[in-house]
Order: sequence, then structure tokens, then C-alpha cells
Amino acid sequence: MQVRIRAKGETLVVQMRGELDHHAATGLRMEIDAKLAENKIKNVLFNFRDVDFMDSSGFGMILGRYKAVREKGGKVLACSLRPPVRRVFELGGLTSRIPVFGTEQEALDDLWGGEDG
Amino acid sequence: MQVRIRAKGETLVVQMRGELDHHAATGLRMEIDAKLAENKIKNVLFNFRDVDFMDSSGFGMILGRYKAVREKGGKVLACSLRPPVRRVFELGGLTSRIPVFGTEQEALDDLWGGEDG
Amino acid sequence: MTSGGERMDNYLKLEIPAKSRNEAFARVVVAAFAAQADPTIDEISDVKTAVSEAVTNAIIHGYENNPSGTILLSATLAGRRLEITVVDYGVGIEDVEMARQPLYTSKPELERSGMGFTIMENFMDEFSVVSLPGQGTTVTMARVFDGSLPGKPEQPYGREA
Amino acid sequence: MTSGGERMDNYLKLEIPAKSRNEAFARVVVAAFAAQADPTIDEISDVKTAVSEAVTNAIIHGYENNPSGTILLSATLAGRRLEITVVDYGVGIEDVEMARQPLYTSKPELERSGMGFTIMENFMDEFSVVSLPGQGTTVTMARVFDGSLPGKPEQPYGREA
Ligand SMILES: Nc1ncnc2c1ncn2[C@@H]1O[C@H](COP(=O)(O)OP(=O)(O)O)[C@@H](O)[C@H]1O
Ligand SMILES: Nc1ncnc2c1ncn2[C@@H]1O[C@H](COP(=O)(O)OP(=O)(O)O)[C@@H](O)[C@H]1O
Repeated sequence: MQVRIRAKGETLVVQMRGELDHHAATGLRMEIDAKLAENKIKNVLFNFRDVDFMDSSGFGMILGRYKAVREKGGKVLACSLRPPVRRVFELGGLTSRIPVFGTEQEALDDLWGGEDG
Repeated sequence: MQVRIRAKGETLVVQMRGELDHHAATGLRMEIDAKLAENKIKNVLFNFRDVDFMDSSGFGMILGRYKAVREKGGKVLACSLRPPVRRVFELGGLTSRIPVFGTEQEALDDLWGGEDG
Repeated sequence: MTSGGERMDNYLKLEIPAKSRNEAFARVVVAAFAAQADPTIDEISDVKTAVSEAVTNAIIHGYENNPSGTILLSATLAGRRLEITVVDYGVGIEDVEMARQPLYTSKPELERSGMGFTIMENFMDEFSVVSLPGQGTTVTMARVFDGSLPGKPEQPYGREA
Repeated sequence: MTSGGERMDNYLKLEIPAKSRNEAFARVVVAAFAAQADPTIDEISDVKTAVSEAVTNAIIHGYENNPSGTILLSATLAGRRLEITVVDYGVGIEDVEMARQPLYTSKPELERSGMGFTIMENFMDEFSVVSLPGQGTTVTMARVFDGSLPGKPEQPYGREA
């Protein structure tokens, strides 16, 4: 899996490409946690646009970040879920904890709207 | 492998897509021979544009058609070879027996030019 | 040879070491094998997910991330019915009933979600686990590629009340 | 455990029946396995061709198209060196030297070109055949993914006089 991680204001945008399984999740978890330890990051947005596969290990990694970020008062969001990924999100009840958006921009708008209001 | 076989005048144009191995060659051989038995067909043009793999079984099938067609006074031609297919053609010395063209049109022009002259 | 035997169209038996990069490899192998039976994209995606869960469990739980462990993956195709077996010779499971509960995991510290068995059960038509503590675990699952949703090949779209 | 042992990064052992549709399957399996070592497109294409030849020979010659025969394909990856073994328990080869000659085939009626062994030899760095008549045939071949042409990993482009 290929990953690009950028900071957009207080939000870390994690753009993934490929298959999010245990092998990929193990590496990605460490990368994200290193960035989370940095300065001003509060929220994490997972962009699934180019992810065509996720299993329960990927699910566990997302849930783990959700718990860590929430403890520090931040939010975890997801966007651009394809059907196979959405299926696993729903089966595990992740959609009731993590807001899911159609596009990255919609997710960021929601966060920034929330900050203004 | 997917195949489309058309008659263009006296020439059978065999357009292939996929991998030309023993499994594919076995079926294709029968299809071509059935058409060759028909009426006015004299020549065979193999269009390799969408063939990304050929092994010695595909090679043997081409060589077999070459021999059968030549016996009846016709020609076998090939066009649009990709590098992996060209490699096998050359290793087996097929390029010295079967004229290879860049495009289907060039091959047909050559045949028709020959008929006129 | 014998009459009444199940028609077996193809099979594979694969042995691979318990390395996490083989999770993706196992998915490719099963997807390429299953392709012969012309599954839909959703069907192949479900099967890949279930295989990924079983192989990952063998690596993480069965062998506790020791890559010298051996995983056996076998698959048979009879018509459009795909059966898959994943075997490890690892630590085994004391209480299979408990292990199968959604959200149950023995390794929360590894951020396991406890959803592996639940996914296998929901994404396949048939699913079973046999395990002997200290000897290993065998997961067997099957899916019929008939375009219906998993778990209900005879009555597509008919389960919801 | 032992010192001086060759570093083995990954392996697979695959058993499949001698069916011609498994020729393509064997190629996919080896290509997916080899992908870990980052081969070039040409390298992977050469390896797929060599595997296709060996598996096809097992089916056509070893088992004379009897699909109840069993083919064992194994592969190991040590760094960027891929070694592949294809085994059948079929009729075997009386005279391996003759069989290896370019254009030699015992089945011209099947339109075999006699180029299979020649392709394996030319597309891989190392190649050997061991066969016992009546017992079967083992083909072993290796390729190092270093971007050089096959057969000459140490001196790329250097063979022609
Ligand atoms: N192959 C296995 N070997 C040993 N234990 C296993 C195996 N597969 C599953 N288990 C046990 O069953 C539990 C539940 O598995 P699962 O539903 O896949 O969730 P998870 O992998 O997230 O823990 C695991 O936590 C583990 O204790
Ligand atoms: N696995 C095998 N079992 C028995 N005979 C074999 C096997 N592989 C090759 N041979 C023999 O070696 C000959 C040459 O093989 P090859 O170069 O691949 O050409 P071809 O397959 O076109 O005949 C075959 O014709 C056959 O007699």
C-alpha cells in the first residue's frame, strides 16, 4: 500500500492507495502515530478513495486511531469509501462512530465549519 | 484469451486478446482450421496487438497454421507484436518465415499490393 | 471412478510461511483460482476478505508472529462452489465459541478488532472452525458463486424480514 | 539457526492438477510471488514464460493430458534471486540431452515446436532437468532480478562477441 500523509491546519489527511490489510496497517499505524505526536495535529481524516480492499486489521487500525485521537479531544473522519470498504465499516459498526463523507473537501468543510461555529 | 476472427477478402484476420498459451492455442487452432476449410480463404493474418504473452505452444500453433496455409499456396502474416511476443518469435526463428508488420493495415496493404502486381 | 462422488473441477494446495506479506499473496492466489468460476466483483471481494482474515489469524494468533510457522491454504472448485481451508499448526484456540463472538479478541494490545471470524461468517455461505489447543487451527469456508448474497444461496435478497 | 545457511526470504509450495487452465494460474502465482523482489516488466515476463513451458510440458508430456496427474510447483526467494522447481510424476524423459535440443519434440502431431526447453534455458539464468523414465521429471530454474539480461547476471550486455 502507498500512503501520503499531509497536515491541513490541525488535521492530518491520510491518503491511502491499495490494500489495507494487517501488513499495511502495521506500518501505517506507526507512521500516523509519529505524526500525531507532533505539535499541532488534532484530527485525522482517512481518505479511502484509492483503497479497494480493507479487512478487520485495517478496521482495527482505524478504530485504534479513533480512540487515541478522541482521548485528546480530536476527531477522526473518513471519506470516499468504495463499496468493499464500506461493507467492512458497516459490519463493524464503525459508521456510527466515525463520520463518513463523500469527498475529502466535504469532510474538511465539515471540520472547519465546526471550528468556526 | 478472447478472439475475433473476420474474413477480409481472401484473408482471415485473427485478432487476439490476452495470453496465447497451450490452453488458448488448443481452442484457437480448431477455430481457425474450421474457417480455413471454408470457401475462399487463402491467407491468415495474426493481429497480436492485444496479446501480452505467448509461449512455445502459441508459437507452435502459429507455425502449424503457417505450414498448412503455405501448402495451399497462401500466406501467413503477423502484425503489432509487443516485445514479449517478438522475443519468442525471434528466438524460434519465426520472423524469417512469417512477415511481421507494424499495423494490420500495413499487412493488408502488402497482401493486396502483391495481388495487384 | 466412484459414483455419487462430488464433481471436483479444480483444486490447489499451497504452503507458505507465516509472514505478513503473504496475506496479500494468499488473496491474489485465491482470487486467480476463483476467477475460473466467473464470480462477480462483489463475490471475489468477499472471498478475498475472508481469506485475508483466516491467513492473518494464523500469522498473528496461531504463530504469534513467528515467521517460521507454516500455513496450508487449500481450495477446491466444484462447479461454482468454492471451498477454502486454512490450516496452521500453532497455539490453537481454547474456547472456539467465545473466539467466534463479534468483537472478542485475545490481543487488544495489537489493536485487533475481534471482527475476523464475524467477517468470515458473514462474507461466506459456510464457515467452520476446528481447533486443538497446542496443535493448531483449521478454518473451512465455502461460497457458491450464484450472484446471491452470502449465507443465503437459495433465497437471494430474501433474508430480511 | 545454522550459520552460513542461505538467507531465505520467502517460499511457496503449490500442488495443482495437470489441467491446461492451470498453466495461466501457475503464471499468476509465480508473478505475484516474484513481485516482492521488484522485478522489471521484462524480467517478470521471462519468468512467466519459463514457468508456462515447464507446467505445459508436465501436462502434455509428463501426464500425456491426463488431468488426474499432480504438478508440484515450488519457489523460493532469497534476496532478489528467484528459484523455481516444477515436478511431475509422469512418464519421464529417456534422453534428456536430446530432449533439450532446440526444435526437438516427441509430439510433432500436437504441433509442439520443440522450443520449450530452449526458452527456459534462454529466459532464465540457471536451468536444469532431472528425469527418471517411468517416475517423472524435475525442472529447476533460477533468475536473479538485477536488471541484466538472462544467463549473464555478472556481465550485462557483455556476452555477444
Ligand atoms: N488461527 C488461530 N490460532 C489461534 N487463535 C486464533 C486463531 N484465529 C483466531 N483465534 C482466536 O480467536 C480470537 C478472535 O479472532 P477474530 O475474530 O479473527 O478477531 P481478532 O483477530 O481481531 O482477534 C482471536 O483473538 C484469537 O484469540
Ligand atoms: N515433463 C516432461 N515429461 C516427459 N517428457 C518431457 C517433459 N518435458 C519435456 N519432455 C520431452 O522433451 C521434449 C522437448 O521438450 P520441449 O523443448 O519443451 O518441446 P515441446 O514441448 O514443444 O515438445 C518433449 O517433446 C518431450 O519429449
